[in-house]
Amino acid sequence: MTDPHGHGQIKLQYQPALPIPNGKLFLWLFLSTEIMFFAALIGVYIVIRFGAPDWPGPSKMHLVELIGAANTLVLILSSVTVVLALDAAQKDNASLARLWIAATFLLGGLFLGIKVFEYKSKFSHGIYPALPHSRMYEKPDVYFASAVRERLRVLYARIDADRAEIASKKTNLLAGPQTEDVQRQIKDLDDRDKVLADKKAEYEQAVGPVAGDANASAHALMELSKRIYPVHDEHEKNAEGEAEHESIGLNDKYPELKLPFVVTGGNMWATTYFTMTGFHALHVLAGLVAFVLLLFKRLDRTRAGIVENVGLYWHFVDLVWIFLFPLLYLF
Amino acid sequence: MTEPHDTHGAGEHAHAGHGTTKQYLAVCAALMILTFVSFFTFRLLHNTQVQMTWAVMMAVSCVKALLVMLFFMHLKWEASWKYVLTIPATIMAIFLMIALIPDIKWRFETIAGGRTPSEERKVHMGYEHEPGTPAETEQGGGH
Amino acid sequence: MGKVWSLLFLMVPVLGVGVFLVAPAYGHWLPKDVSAHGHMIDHLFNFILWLTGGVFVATEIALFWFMWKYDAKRNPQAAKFTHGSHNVEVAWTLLPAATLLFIAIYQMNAWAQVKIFKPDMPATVEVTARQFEWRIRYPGPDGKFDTRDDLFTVNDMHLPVGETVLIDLKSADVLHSFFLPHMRMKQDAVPGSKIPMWVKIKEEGMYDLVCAELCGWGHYKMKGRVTAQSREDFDQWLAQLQAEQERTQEPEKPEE
Amino acid sequence: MAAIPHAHDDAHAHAHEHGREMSLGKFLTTYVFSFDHKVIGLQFLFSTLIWFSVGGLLALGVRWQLAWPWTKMPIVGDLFFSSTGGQISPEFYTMLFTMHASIMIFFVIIPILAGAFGNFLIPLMIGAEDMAFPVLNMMSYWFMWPAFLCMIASFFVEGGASAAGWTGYPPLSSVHSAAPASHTGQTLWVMGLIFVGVSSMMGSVNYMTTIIQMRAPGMTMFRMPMTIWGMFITAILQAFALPVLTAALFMQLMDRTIGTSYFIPEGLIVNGAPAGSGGGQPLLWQHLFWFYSHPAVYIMILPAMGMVSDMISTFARKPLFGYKPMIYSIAGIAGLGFIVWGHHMFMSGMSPWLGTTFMVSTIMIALPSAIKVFNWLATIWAARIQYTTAMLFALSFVSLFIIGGLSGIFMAATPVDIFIHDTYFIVAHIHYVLFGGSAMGIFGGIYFWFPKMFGRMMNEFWGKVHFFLTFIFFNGTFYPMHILGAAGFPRRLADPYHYETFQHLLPMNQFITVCAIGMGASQIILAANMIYSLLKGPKCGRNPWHANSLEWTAPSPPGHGNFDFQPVVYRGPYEYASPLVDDDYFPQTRPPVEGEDKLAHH
Repeated sequence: MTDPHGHGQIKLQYQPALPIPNGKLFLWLFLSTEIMFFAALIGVYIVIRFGAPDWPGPSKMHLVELIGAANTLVLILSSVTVVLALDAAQKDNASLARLWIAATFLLGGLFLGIKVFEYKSKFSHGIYPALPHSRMYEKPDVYFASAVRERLRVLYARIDADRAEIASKKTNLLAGPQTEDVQRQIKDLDDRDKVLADKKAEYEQAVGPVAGDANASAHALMELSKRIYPVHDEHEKNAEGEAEHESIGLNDKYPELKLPFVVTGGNMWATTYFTMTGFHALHVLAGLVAFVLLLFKRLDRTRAGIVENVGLYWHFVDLVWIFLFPLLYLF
Repeated sequence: MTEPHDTHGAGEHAHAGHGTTKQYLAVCAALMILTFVSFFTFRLLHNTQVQMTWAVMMAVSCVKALLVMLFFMHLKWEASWKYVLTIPATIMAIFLMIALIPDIKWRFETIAGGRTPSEERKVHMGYEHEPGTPAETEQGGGH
Repeated sequence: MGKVWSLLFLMVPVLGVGVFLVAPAYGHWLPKDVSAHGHMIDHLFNFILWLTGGVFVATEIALFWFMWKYDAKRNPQAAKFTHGSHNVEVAWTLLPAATLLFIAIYQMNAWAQVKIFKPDMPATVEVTARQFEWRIRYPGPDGKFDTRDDLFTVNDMHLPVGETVLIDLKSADVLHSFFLPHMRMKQDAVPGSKIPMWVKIKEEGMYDLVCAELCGWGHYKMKGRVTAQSREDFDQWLAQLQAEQERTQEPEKPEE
Repeated sequence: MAAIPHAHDDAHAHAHEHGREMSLGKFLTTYVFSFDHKVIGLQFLFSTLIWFSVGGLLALGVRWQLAWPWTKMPIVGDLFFSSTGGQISPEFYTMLFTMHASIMIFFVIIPILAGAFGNFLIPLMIGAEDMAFPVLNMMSYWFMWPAFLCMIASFFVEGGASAAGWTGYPPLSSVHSAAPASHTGQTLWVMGLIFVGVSSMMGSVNYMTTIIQMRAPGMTMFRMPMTIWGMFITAILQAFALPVLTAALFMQLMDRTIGTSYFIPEGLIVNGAPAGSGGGQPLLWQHLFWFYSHPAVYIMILPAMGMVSDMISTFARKPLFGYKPMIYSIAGIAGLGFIVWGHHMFMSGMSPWLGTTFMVSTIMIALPSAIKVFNWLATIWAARIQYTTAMLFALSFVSLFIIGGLSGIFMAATPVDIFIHDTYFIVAHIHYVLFGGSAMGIFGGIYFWFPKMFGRMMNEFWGKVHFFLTFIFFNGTFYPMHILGAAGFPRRLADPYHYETFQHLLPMNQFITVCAIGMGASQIILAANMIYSLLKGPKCGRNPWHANSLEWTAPSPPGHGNFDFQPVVYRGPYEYASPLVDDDYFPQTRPPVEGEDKLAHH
């Protein structure tokens, strides 16, 4: 450190207890705190997961185990590249080290990319960390029923508004001179009106009267939910084979419907899933930032310490994922 | 940029405290195989022997974590300080998770009052008929 | 000045013990115990009080005496150059350790009696705490909860004396705590769970039911009342409650 | 090797004074965004002392309501409650005690011990020029500021500041409709605590690295002063416990903002409205919270214990009795501290079997504390006590900590806890430990190290007046609370006299409030003394107390880089009254004398 006061300052000597640089010690201590952070998250997950009366399996939540496994492989590969970068830096091969760091950065980016893809597929099915964004309800109760009714009301109101607009356009056209062009336009409008009317009828038929019935029983509402978003008990799936995966719900058939549905334990599943993978992804992101900073430096032997520290951090991120993958995807 | 450090023997063999590229690749291969082991355990056994798959997967994860720590994080080659830093952290982390587990037991025994979780859920579904719900508490003292 | 300061420190044990001697005479003490198990808790309280009181007086007097005697101004002797004594350390480690272990084991039975060994009987009453009142439910003539003839009151709990009663505690919203100072009972009410409590009241009377866990702005006014009465009076009160309820309440929806 | 300076060597003391004219940029880097551990320590000191006064005023508000319920509250009543004739609202009362505890714990005691004294003393006492990571150190202070701002802002948002108790138990704290203050105020409270956590985490990792790696030659682990041991073990506690609280706080933040329900159980109806999607467990928060907050109690006392050990040994002019057992008992407290958190939850609805387990571990944690008290007493036995203000505060620490420690045994006893849980007995206990213990240690530390911090002595006479009044009023305030607790007087009630059972306790509460006001007023003496001595106090040399440890060999105040010579350590820090030397002290840096190795214990 420079001395701003200008008078000579002696360089003090120390007697370190451990034969490692301060930076590396700091990193290990920091990782200890990180371990406790993730231990708390995983501990909470375990309590909630095994304390829950019901817990949806991965397939119910559109979680593809294969993608998770692929992501694990990506992270493992990135761990190898970063350790090779360190190797190169220690051998003073700066350009090779930079190459490996770049590879690590790309692999980390790929991991995040896959994560984003997974998140998007959850969102597209209406699975968000929690209500009110999430369209999942815990049980087929009055709140679920009213949410369905509210959603249908909005949908129908939109269709009705569109049809009213079409009707007023048609009235305008009928009032004017009936040229061939106008005739064709009126026919067009009629067709569109018919499509909309058919669609509404189709929705009404598909959803059925249950949604409109204030006194619907829990059982009927559960059946409705299954029509909207088919869920299978693990045992059912076992008995009837994997084919059940393919069954299509209303939300899949008509993506514009976005109707609420019931998955017991679904919201707690989503909460823990998004929290744990989210905090992990933040750590990945922090690692990527560190890699970018490294790429601007000449990674020769003098900087091997920095590469080692960033690498240690990155391995820790890998380590966390090694536990998250089975806990979230395979439990 | 010049290469001032070339004289320091850049091409020398790896540090005594580090593995060789070959070792790293072998560890990488082992990690990948282990990943597939847990994946196929899930695919083949999860529907019939749930507890078994959980045990297998946790064991596999621990082995993987150990491999990463030993080889990638170079703990295999470090001096004995590694024990001072890693063992307390590991013990504390495991202890925290274990310490939270009685909560699960508590929930099953006391909340559910001996009922199975699915029976408990039925009680919740009929919740509207218990006191403290909006229908019955209009005259309540809350503001 | 050393004398002044030592005397100031002497005031701590003197007044400290004095306060504890005088306070009970003015009623500033444990409220009257009316439960069958309360004597165990009071005994433990007094036992620990005497034990810690002894340690308190001994250590504080030692502190005073050393301060008084070893004042640099008045004490020509050089300080004793010692870094400690192994034997003394071992002695004052083992002695408190044994005492503490004794305290730990000595109290286990009382805890088990009050909180662990739940009597095998149906609940007499169910209490549901909510912001900011106690909703009390009796099973009615059929002896079962969740049926049409359940009896409800608010903040007014009646219990028979001379017999063990089982109380189920629930909460509808946030945490509350069911605190009966005269019966040495306290239990947090946790939403989403039903927690059993049991008590045998010895004396008739009216007692305060206090909420002892912060439950919001109205925490202070969440006051209930427990009326302990003989079995006959209790049954009569229940019958009266039932009659009132049938007259005023519309019939409840049948259970699913 | 540089020469070892004499104790009263004033020649170097002013060598490091800064130039008179200073540009703005230089001013900023020297006093505001400084990397120097001493400046950061003083920044922590002054920030926390300001918060101390805020927290104290909040406490006086609580006391006013308890002594004269529903009467016109001075100042506050006129400002905010003129429509009700100055009578405060119960919401406001709830907020008062919540913010009092939150501020005192998270913004005063923890940062003043670890942040102020830790920062200032660690490098000086181990012979380092600065912390291992000065930039990180600066950030750890500046991360306190978002927390400060969150807390200040929370007083002005709609609904007021957090009012869910400093423990923030859900569902009260995580459901918006549960209380008026459960809106923005509670969110800001959670965010503030997250920032404090990040700050402490940075600090703790930095302290550990510094203490492990940057000790002067000869300064072995078992030659470190107790203050450093206290700080070191505190840093370890923070590193392991704090991340758990941070995780829990993030979960509560998510419960509050994006609608998750980690701590909100199924089917909750609050104020007639369903809350969250349910499925969580309220007790989970309590487990996670106390997993941090019980060790936090030790985070709040271990450094003070270390500082008090140093002061007692210095002014008793006698080696600390049982140095190693003292260290082992600190370590024992820290280790046991992780497995006793359940004693806060005996009544929480946790399994009573678990209660028994936690009871045993809790009772056993009294053991290391007892060992420490005996050792302090043995240190002043056959000593030559100098009654300085710092010594008086240190001795009062011992005297009051005995009470705080012994009253803990009542709570650890599960059956007794049934009665005294959530009564004023708990309030008495926590204040005897945190005020009678930590705060007295802090006051002592201020009087003791003030000369080193600013190069000027504090006024001893007014220091003793301050001590006398604080000691009297402190006991007057908190000792009767034991009696209140024995009478079952519950805490956190805006109007306990609502219950017939507690009506006769009103006069005693009025007595307590009068003492509390006296105690608060006495602190003005401290503030005045500090400000006056800062400007006009007599200049002091390097070692005004004739103490042994390393910081007293540096100039007062120490310049940049702390030491103007290379410190080398030859012995432990408590060699007072050694027969080997003529002085009654024997600094750690003085070269060995003949026959020392025969006498050496460490």
